[in-house]
Amino acid sequence: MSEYFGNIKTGAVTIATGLGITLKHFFNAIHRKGDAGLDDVDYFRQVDGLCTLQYPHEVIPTPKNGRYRLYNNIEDCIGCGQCVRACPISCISMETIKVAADDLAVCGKTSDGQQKKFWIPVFDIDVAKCMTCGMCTTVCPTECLVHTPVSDFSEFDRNNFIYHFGNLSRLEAEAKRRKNAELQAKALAEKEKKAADALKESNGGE
Amino acid sequence: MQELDIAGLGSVRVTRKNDNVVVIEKDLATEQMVLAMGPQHPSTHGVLKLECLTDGEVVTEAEPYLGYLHRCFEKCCENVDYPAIVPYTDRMDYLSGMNSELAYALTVEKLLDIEIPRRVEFIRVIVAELNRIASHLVAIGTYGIDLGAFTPFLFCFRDREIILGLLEWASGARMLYNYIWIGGLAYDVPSDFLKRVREFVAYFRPKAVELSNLLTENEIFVKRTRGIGIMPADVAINYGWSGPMLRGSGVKWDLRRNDPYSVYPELDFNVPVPDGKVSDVGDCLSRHLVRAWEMDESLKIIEQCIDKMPTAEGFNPRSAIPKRIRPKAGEVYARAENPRGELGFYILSDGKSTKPLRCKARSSCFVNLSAMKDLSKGQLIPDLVAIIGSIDIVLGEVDR
Amino acid sequence: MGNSLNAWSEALAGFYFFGLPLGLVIIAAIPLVFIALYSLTYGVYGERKISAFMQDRLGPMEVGKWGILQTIADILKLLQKEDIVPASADKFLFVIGPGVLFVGSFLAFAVLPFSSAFIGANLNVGLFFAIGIVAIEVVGILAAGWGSNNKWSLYGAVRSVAQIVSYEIPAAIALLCGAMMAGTLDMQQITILQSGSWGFAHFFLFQSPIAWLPFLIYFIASLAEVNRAPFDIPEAESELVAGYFTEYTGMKFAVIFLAEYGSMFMVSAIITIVFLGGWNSPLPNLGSVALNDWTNGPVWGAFWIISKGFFFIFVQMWLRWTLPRLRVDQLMYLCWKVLTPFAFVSFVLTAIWEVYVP
Amino acid sequence: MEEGKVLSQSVQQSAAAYAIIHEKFGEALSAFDANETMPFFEVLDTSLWPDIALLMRDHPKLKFNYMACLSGVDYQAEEKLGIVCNIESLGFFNHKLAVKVKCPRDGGFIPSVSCVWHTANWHEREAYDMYGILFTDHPDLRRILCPDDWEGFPLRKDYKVQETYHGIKVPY
Repeated sequence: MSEYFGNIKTGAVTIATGLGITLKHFFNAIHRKGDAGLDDVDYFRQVDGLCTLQYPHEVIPTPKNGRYRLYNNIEDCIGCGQCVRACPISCISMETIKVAADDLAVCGKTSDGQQKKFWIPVFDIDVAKCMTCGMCTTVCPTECLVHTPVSDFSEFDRNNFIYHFGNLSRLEAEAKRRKNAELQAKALAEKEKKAADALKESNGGE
Repeated sequence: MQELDIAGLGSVRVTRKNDNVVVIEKDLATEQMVLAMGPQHPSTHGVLKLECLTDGEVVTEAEPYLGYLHRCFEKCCENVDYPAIVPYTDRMDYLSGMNSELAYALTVEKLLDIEIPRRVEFIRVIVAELNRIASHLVAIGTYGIDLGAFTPFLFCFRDREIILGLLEWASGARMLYNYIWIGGLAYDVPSDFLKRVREFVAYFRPKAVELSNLLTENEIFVKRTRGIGIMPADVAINYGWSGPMLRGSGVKWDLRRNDPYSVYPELDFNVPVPDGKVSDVGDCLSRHLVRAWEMDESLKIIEQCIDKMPTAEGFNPRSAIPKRIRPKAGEVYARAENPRGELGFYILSDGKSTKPLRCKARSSCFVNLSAMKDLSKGQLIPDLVAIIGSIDIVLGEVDR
Repeated sequence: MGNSLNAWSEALAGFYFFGLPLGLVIIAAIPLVFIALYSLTYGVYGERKISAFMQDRLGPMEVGKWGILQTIADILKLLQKEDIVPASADKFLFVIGPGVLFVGSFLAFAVLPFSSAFIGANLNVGLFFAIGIVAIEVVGILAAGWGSNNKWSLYGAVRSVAQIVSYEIPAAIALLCGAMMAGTLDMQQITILQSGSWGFAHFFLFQSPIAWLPFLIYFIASLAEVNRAPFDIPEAESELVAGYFTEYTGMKFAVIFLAEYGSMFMVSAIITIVFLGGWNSPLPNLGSVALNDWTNGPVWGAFWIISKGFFFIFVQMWLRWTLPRLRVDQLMYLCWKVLTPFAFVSFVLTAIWEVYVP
Repeated sequence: MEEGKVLSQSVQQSAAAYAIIHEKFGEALSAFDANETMPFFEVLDTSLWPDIALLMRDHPKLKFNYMACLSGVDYQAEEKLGIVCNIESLGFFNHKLAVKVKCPRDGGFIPSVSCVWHTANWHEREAYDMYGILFTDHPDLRRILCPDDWEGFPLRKDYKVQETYHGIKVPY
């Protein structure tokens, strides 16, 4: 019999404490907790209250070193392709064109003075596939591929997820390719001529 | 009384009262209903299908079906080199990414036999314990929802949000970090990160007490979980249970204490085991209590790590990371104490390539779930939900 | 203000339309429409906001200033949602289920006195009618559960039948204690007996020392009857997905939702009438400051009963967002082993109190 | 066992455990490989594997009552499939040991130990699902992770992904 009443008593007591807690929260609902980020010094001095943020109007605090959407500072990119090989899910696609000898000056140097040897007409990152693991940013020699703390970049059309960082328009790229092709043809022609002369000399020499 | 088989009536019992009164009795044909607690069900914590044979409310037999979230972790590991596997380990048990990374990093470091700077070890322990608290908060919160109490879930997620903010501040990402690399860390923690973590510990202690008042000590919650799904200690060991499940059955076994790794031997924390006073040993309530007690232990560990943390000048988190990871031919099995149990990695390398020949992940939830078939015999459906909640499975790790 | 209202309702009562007492129908309809609309909007919006504040979150803020128009948004959403009837469902039962459920829960409003002038049907067995009519809901739930041909809703329906039927007994006995104190079953009469210059002191809850027990028992039993709070087992979201109304969409779902909030208010109204003096104002007359007289009268009466009703709705919501859910057999244990014996004890004690103490 | 190398304490314990098993089963076991990361021995006569398992679990001085992990492995060089079981004594002695059991690539059988350790039940089903190793007298040997009618065994080195599965193109 005592267990029967004990049951009812503990039931009532624990339900009362539970109700007390929720009522305390109910009456505490007049305060709203601020939207300071974790990297803010007085994050824990904010008042305890409603802690939800209204997302589109109020921004969710992300720290400065947040690793989210990729950004490639194309001027510093030397087109080495390390990131393309390092990416586990191969969501980076890149095309490079060799810089012709006389264009070196035009092509310019990277910010730390390294001479760039490739034009990069196409440098696409498929942000839908990218899982921001950061493998590419660590292998990048000139550290031009960096994470930005932008974490909400939804689109209506799936193709907008492919970000283009290439700095050559299609026409310029065509021009560069044609020029390279000519240079190669010329170099080939010279080599054959030289080989033919060398052949002639050796015949002549005997 | 005779047993006859009359055409059209099936087996009947015929008794002759007197010459013109004959009583024919026939059993009501009842058959068990197959109920698919299917891959899409609010309380299976993910895509798990439990096909139950039910007789009214009582479940006579429940057969778990897996594989709905199978992403071929082991096949991917064989095509990717060692450092690139780290992001995959996060995605196995996505509620405790840091712990899974720690387990994988330990295994490969054991294979490579390299020395890790002490500060890296301490930072790893802090972020792993923070992640353990966050994972236990999800476990406790969803267990409340399974039994109908919605408010504790939101209190848990409010506090978990702070931990995710801390980990985002340290590693740059909220849940899937790729932060613990083989031989070191991706980045050092920001300057006043440790001060903020200490403030968090002070903030979280009263909140944990409030949570236990609201949920764990609630009489209805105790009534719904005490004495249900009892698993004796030796059967638990035979089933390969580990972590809070094993400790819930009364076995004092914690890998951080019994098979120490990283800097855990230097830290003192006790391994909470239920003693049968508040809950029967081995039932759902004791598993839940072990998780709640473990959160307090993790807070203690974090505080000790902050005190013992070596200074940061001249510290490069990537100092001990080998340029080219090409381990010698051999194999290794090492493991770490994940919030859900023992996560072990068996890695076989042939010494020639930078890719593992075989990388098997021994997942804790996969093994904990294997006992579901025996645990669920003869339980009511609401109890089945309570048992699944107490096993606290994450289907990412079960199906790999 | 009071008498003009009476004159107006006399005129309306006299209005006959081709021999049909249309006026009376309108009088009866006014509280229904008012309550249904009001309790639904307050119920849905209130539930969301109250649960939000209890859980440290903001609740609906998008639609309207503080999310005020959220209920209208819900109704519009439910209106334009496709009304799916599962292919293998038992069409007739599936369609009739919500109807019976809605009718069952709103019929009891006919006998509830909303103010001295406003009562739908002044039956002298009002309380008996209110208790009895609620049982129709069970038929509606069973029809809905069986009709949607879904194993989970069958579970939900069977469970809710067991729950509602078994909880009617402690509820009825607890209400009988109130009726015993009043000596009549007529709701209007019960309320009138509880009016007096001392305000709340006249309420039955404070009239007899044991009255708090039937009050508590009836409140708990009424929770179970409307499938609320710790007893929401039929539509236990985490086990049975949504119980008997899993397969319902669109307007049928809105009707079931409306029925639930309607019966929530109806149950709170009954408990205020029987134990807390219906439309009498709780404020006492302090000498010259005659608060009681100032705050009484037909329109004040409506305000008082609705505000008391909303207070009990708040308590129901408060319980829902704090407590986990009972299991079916624990539910039965609570009903038969705890509530019913205590109901009998309170019944006997109230009888002793009524007979021996004038 | 090379005596030259100083063995760490845990490896010595495993060696001691191996010695007890070796006494009983002698030639059915291969030599004890005392490497640092995972000391193991191999069961040459695979039909004796359940008896060895039973001995390891019940022998008073061994008490290997906890099977941590059973992983299937594809030894392509030796044309063999095999399983590696990491077994441990939990609560009694803290020694752990690894056991390897191999079987020919196609049509090979390994006797099941799910009657000795229940955890082996699902691990063996996974090994069958991924490698096609058939376990004799296993309670219900069927695929656990892949769909039941999946062709081929995914983790084998020479595994080719099937083109379509029920009309759905598999390689993306």
